[in-house]
Amino acid sequence: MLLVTSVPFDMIEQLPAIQLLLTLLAAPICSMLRNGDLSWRIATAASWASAACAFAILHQVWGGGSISYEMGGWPPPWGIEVVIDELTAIILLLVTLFGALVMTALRQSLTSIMRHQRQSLYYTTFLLCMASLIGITITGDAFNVFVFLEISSLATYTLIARGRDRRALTAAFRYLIMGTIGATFILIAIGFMYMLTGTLNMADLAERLPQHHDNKVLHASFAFFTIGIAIKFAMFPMHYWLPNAYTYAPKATTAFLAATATKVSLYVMIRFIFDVYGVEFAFGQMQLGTLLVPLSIAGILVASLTAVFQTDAKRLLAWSSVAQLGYMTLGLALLNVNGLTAAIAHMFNHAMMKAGLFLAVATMIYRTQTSSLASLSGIGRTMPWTTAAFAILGIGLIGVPFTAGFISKWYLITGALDKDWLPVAILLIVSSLMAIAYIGKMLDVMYFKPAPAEFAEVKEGPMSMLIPCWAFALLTIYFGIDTRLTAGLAERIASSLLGGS
Amino acid sequence: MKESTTKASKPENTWFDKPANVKKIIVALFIVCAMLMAAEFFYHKHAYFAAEEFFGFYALYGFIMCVLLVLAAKVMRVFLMRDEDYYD
Amino acid sequence: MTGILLYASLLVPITGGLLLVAQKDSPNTRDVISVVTAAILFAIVLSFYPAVLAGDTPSVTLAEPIKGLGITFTVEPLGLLFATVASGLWILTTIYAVGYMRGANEANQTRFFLCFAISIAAAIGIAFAGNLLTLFVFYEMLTLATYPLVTHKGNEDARRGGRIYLGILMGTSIGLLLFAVLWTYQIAGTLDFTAGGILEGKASPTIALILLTLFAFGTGKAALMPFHRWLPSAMVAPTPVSALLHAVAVVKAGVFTVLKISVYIFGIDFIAETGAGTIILWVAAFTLTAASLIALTKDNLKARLAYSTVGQLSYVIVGAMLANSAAIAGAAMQIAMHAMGKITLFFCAGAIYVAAHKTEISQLDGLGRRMPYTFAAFFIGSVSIIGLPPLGGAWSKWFLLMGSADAGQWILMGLLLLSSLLNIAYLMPIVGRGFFRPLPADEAARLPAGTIEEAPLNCVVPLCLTAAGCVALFLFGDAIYNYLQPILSAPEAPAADQ
Amino acid sequence: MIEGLNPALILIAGALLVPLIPQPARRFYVVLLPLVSMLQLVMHSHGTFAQLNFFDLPLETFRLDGLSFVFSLIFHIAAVLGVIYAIHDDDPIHPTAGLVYAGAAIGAALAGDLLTLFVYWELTAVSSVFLIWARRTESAFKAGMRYLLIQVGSGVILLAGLIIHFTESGSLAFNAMNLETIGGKLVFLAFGIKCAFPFLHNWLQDSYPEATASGTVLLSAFTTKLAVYALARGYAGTEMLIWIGAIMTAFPIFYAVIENDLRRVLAYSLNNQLGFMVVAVGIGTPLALNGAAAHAFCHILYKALLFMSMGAVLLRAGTCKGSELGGLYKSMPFTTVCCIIGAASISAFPLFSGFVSKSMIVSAVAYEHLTLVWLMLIFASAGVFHHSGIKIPYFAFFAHDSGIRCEEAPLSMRVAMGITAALCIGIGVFPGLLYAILPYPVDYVPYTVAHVITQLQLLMYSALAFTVMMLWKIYPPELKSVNLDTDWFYRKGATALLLPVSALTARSTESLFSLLASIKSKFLSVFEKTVGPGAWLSRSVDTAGMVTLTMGSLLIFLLLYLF
Repeated sequence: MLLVTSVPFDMIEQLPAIQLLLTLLAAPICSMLRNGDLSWRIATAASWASAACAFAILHQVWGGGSISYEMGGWPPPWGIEVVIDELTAIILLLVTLFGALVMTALRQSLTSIMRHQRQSLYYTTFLLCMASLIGITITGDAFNVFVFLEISSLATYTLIARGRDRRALTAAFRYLIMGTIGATFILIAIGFMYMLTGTLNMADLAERLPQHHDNKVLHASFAFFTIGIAIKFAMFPMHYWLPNAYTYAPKATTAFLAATATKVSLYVMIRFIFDVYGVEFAFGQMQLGTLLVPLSIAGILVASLTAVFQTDAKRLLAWSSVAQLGYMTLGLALLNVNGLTAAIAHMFNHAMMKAGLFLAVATMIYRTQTSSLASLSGIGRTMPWTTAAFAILGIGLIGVPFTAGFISKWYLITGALDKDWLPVAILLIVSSLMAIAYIGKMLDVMYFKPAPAEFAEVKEGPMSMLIPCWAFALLTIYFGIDTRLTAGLAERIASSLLGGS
Repeated sequence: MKESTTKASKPENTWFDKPANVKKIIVALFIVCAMLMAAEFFYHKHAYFAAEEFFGFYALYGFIMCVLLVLAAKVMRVFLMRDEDYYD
Repeated sequence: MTGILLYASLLVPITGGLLLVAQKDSPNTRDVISVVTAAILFAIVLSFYPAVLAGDTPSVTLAEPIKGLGITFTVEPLGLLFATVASGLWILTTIYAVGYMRGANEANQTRFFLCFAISIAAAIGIAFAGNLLTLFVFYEMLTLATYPLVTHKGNEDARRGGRIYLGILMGTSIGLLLFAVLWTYQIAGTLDFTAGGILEGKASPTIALILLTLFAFGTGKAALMPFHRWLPSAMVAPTPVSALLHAVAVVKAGVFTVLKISVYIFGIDFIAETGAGTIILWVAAFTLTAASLIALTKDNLKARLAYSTVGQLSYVIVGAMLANSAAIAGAAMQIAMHAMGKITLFFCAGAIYVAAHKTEISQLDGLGRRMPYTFAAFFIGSVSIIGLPPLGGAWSKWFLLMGSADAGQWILMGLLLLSSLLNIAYLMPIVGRGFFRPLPADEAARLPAGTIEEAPLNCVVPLCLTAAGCVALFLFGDAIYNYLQPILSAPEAPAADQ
Repeated sequence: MIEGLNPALILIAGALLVPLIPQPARRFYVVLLPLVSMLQLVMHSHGTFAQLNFFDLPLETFRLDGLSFVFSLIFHIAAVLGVIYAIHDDDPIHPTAGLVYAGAAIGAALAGDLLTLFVYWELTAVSSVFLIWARRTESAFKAGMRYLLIQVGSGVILLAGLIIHFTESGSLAFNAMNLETIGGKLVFLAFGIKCAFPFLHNWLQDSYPEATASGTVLLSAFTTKLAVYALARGYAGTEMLIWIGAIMTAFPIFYAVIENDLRRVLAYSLNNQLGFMVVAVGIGTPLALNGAAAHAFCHILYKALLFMSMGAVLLRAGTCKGSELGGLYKSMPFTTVCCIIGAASISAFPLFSGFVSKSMIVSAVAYEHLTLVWLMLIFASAGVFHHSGIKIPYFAFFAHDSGIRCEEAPLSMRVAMGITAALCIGIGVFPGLLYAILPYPVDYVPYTVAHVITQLQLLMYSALAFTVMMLWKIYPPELKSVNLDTDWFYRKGATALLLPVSALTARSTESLFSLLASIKSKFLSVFEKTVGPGAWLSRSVDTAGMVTLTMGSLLIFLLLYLF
């Protein structure tokens, strides 16, 4: 975090805004350029710059500090407040860093399917999506959350619809409908709260809501919010949009979506539950846990099992995402330090691993033009580096030690044991075995099945894609060993979230 | 088997091959036995068991027990004898 | 200094592995690097002895991925013993493997030696693990690093073997071992290997029984029935792999894990008081009998040796579960003794394959006179495995019997003795056939009587050395016993270790 | 002479070098080696040496006293004779295995503690099996396996016994033990197996005749006599031994009469001779123990001589079956003479070695007034003459001429037989030489008029019985056959049990594994129906469906929260 030391102090406070503006401004520039290559350069530079900002922010808030900044200088509750604490910082890092990595790989991936002009538009949408995700993360205003959520959703529909497969359109349409319903529910929830308190600032809401805890309107608001956000992060059984959307989204886009969109939605959920509704209300009065735990476990088991039977690489990984989101919500519902640590750390770790996996698959598809498992047979011999990266990431997803996945799983099971939920711990172990099954199935195909004749001569993926893939893979190992940034930070966040309630 | 092993084409006539000589040996054995029985009169037995004092005990015991031994063994053959390749 | 050496013990094999990949185009340089790396590692491991003999336990922490739980390396007597066995035999195996791989014209030799090096690093990591988490981490690493070795041939057989291998080892370790580790952590609040254990007073006898059962089954590498099937399946690997990994590093890592958990997590006294080992004790007793019986039915030499290994591993488990000082001494010794004996047998099996292309026992008639050194070594290794003096294997059996007598386990004692006889029944015919049956007519016609046709020297010399090692282990049995004293007497004087 | 150096170690270490030494040097080396170690033994002072502290256990690896001296001396003599006998054979397996075997037996005899005893005990088993396998026939191979299993079985029982003995008594010293404890009983059983107690005896008759010509000579010397030594050391005066011994003397001779393989006949008579020693050990008086030691000493020599002569027959005539032999005195006169000397010795003719030792035992029994035992021993004495003294030489060398014409035994064999025969006669004529080295002071006079006459009466009248029965054709003819004995139980019974059991174990673990696999695939097929591609849980849901699902969820939540 050398960068920060050379930046004047007052600039640090501006960093969140700078970050948001960087991406927001780069977007229209890209759209005007109409030159795919140049747009890519700008978009990549912007995303890396905002990743750098995220690092700087994280450094600033490291150890419990927080940044509060009023947009346009108006103090809350009237102005729009930007609030950055450790949780925000790590989500920001997640969005921008993994976004930037995917962006880096994107050019090669797109040139094969789009003309230049289209490409610049694509980068624009991508940047917009990223910007809105940043916005959701940093804002301290409930309504802004909705606004950015909508922007991000719209951008996402567009990204998905770009897929070459005609089914991409249907997938995008379904996502659009579901996303809209979700957003509407959230809007309704926020509206109810505004009705009760007359404020949209989250800090103020937190202050005023406790007096309305017995108010049915607040209860209804909570119900709408829960369902709305559950759709957004594809909680079982509201997950049906996700497999298709991820499967048909073009190329590396899936990597970005899988890494960021659902995680940010989950972040919103955590924010609202802990900082707006309050833990006491959500879990005590509203019994959120009794709904969340069974649904999470069902999601984990059903989705993992489903993944085992998939015959398409992307669809398999998509189902695995549904299961992995179950881990996060389960961790959340455990409502103890270890569980919450697991949830937060796994948001980061899973984003990293799943982005890497989708990227590796995208690299394979770049060469083979298909994502069906059968056509990836024997690719371990023709594309050894890509497959090796895929293998490392896959092993991470299983939760083998020395990988990031192990760390989050460790905390999650410890959390379950802390609660004396032995059966839950056992089910988590069982689901790990399922993860072995579906990852093992893919590796088995890639390494041991003979390559189909038409792909026998496939070349190794391009460097521009390979390097990000390996970056994800190496990060997976790094965060399996040095966990100060993930589990360490997450544990502090968890304690403060729980301690604050 | 060893190359040096051969079958004799005709029996050689050595001393033992003559039945008369064999008879001589048998007769000699009878004589020795008779003399040993006679010896019973000429020495003092330091007996530890009552049976020992019986006249010609060792000789008779040896003879009878050997006959019984062989007879018993013949009976055992009925029950115990098997073909040479029984265990193969 | 010891800290640096501890890291070095892990890094040396990996660095060596990477160096040899860089040298993949000149096989001679590559193979020299392999041998030199092995020798350096062995020297490093030996350098820990002065400190450990002085009662010291040097320790370093690499990282702390989970709060309060580091990737920690600690050198203690038991681990050092295992590390010595693994690294020492690695030198011989490397020399042997060079001869074997070239003799058998195996493909992908560079990948082979790389994975080999990583496996050894993992085994050293297991040996020096300072807590259960570290141990688990390297345990999994060992599974993964050896998988490419098992599937080395790349054919359908190798794939099937590999699938069973990975399926059982990963399945048990994640399904049972990890769970037991987490549960232990939850109960004890720590996972450090501590003299006298960490569970005493914290776990009820029932929970201790369940936990220890989970641990033992979870350690699939210990090959307790019914999780033994990976071991025969892994025999599709080239013989040096079977020799080092499936006679020494991998399987010993498994039983070593169980032993270490018994001694340092449960504590010998705690197991003895609570009877936590009861279930596993009888599972192990069953395994060692049944495996010997199955070995009798196998005509494939490596398959028979694999089942023999399954049985012999259970001796260690039996020792760990009996949990008295004689039994623990026996278990620890069995790790070394069986390693030396079994690696000899596998070396011989490989030498037979390289020199005569024979894999089935029924084809070995008369081969002993053509390969006298190999078969003599096989004889010595067999006698050691059976547990007869004057070879090392006798001492481990001696202490295990002492241990079962101390525990009043008469039936177990009977089973151990019966197993020795079964070992004779499946091992000695191989020697007998080799030396004393006539060569098949066509072979006899091909070569004049008295011709010696051994495998290359790289193969024959290591197997003679390990056979000599079996004898040496008999003579130095006392030294090993004295060396093990600290762990055996630790429970009586736990204060000394605080 | 090096003080404290165990001659067994010289022998074992030296033996391992044998295969490395080229011929003809090897011929001299193998004879010299046991002579050197014998010199070490004879020159060494008595006492306990080479004490070790192994595993915190005090071990006495080298204890030389009266009892162990006699046994280790005769083991050395047997080793020298055994290797001389086999010099004509270039196969290094004989001298190597044979000398290791001899060394192990000597080491065991010199062991002062049970652990050392166990170590050498097992070594005798492992080394001696090669002497059987060296025959290189299918049946020798199998017999060797059986032999090894039983010998090691004795070893592991010894191991169990000594461990239990140790836990019971805290001591490993190999001194007098008793049958009161489990440990003591197990050790006794272990000794009993090697000593071929009744019903535990059949390994002997099973394996010795399968060994090579030279192998059997060595085998006959060590294992069983080591067991006698061990019994004399540990269980002298145990009454049970008297009865065990008495039965041992009597019942093998019935088998010997109807056995066809002459080396097996000798094995039965070996069993019978052991019985005398066991009886003596059971009596346990100094005279009896002297008798046991002396008889072991003589027995090793004459039994070796008999096996040597039969080995020569086997080598030259290619068979040892009574039904195929006869008239060999014409081809092998020297061997015939030696065989007769051996036969006379085993039958205890006056002036032959057996007489001076066996009469000690019989006298010891007489002094204790054990009538029944005495009668059995007398019977056995007559019986042994009957089958070893008469049957062996008669059927091999005389009887009906089989027509086999072969060479006389090779020079090495003749030399060995000659020396052994000379020793048999020498001891018979000068018993004082033997009596001088016995463990206890001897004031026994074998050559009294009564002894000589009664013994001659016994022998001559049993010869008479033989002659009469031959003349009357009552004597059972030599038939190509085997006779059932206790080996049936492990040759038929155990095989019938072990093979199916191991096959069953293999099959059942295999089917357990495939059961698991089939359960797995059952589960998979169930899951495939629920979550497999296109199944109801995993198929793509259309927009309407998704919306319905969402609305449903919302409704449930609202209902839950609002009411």
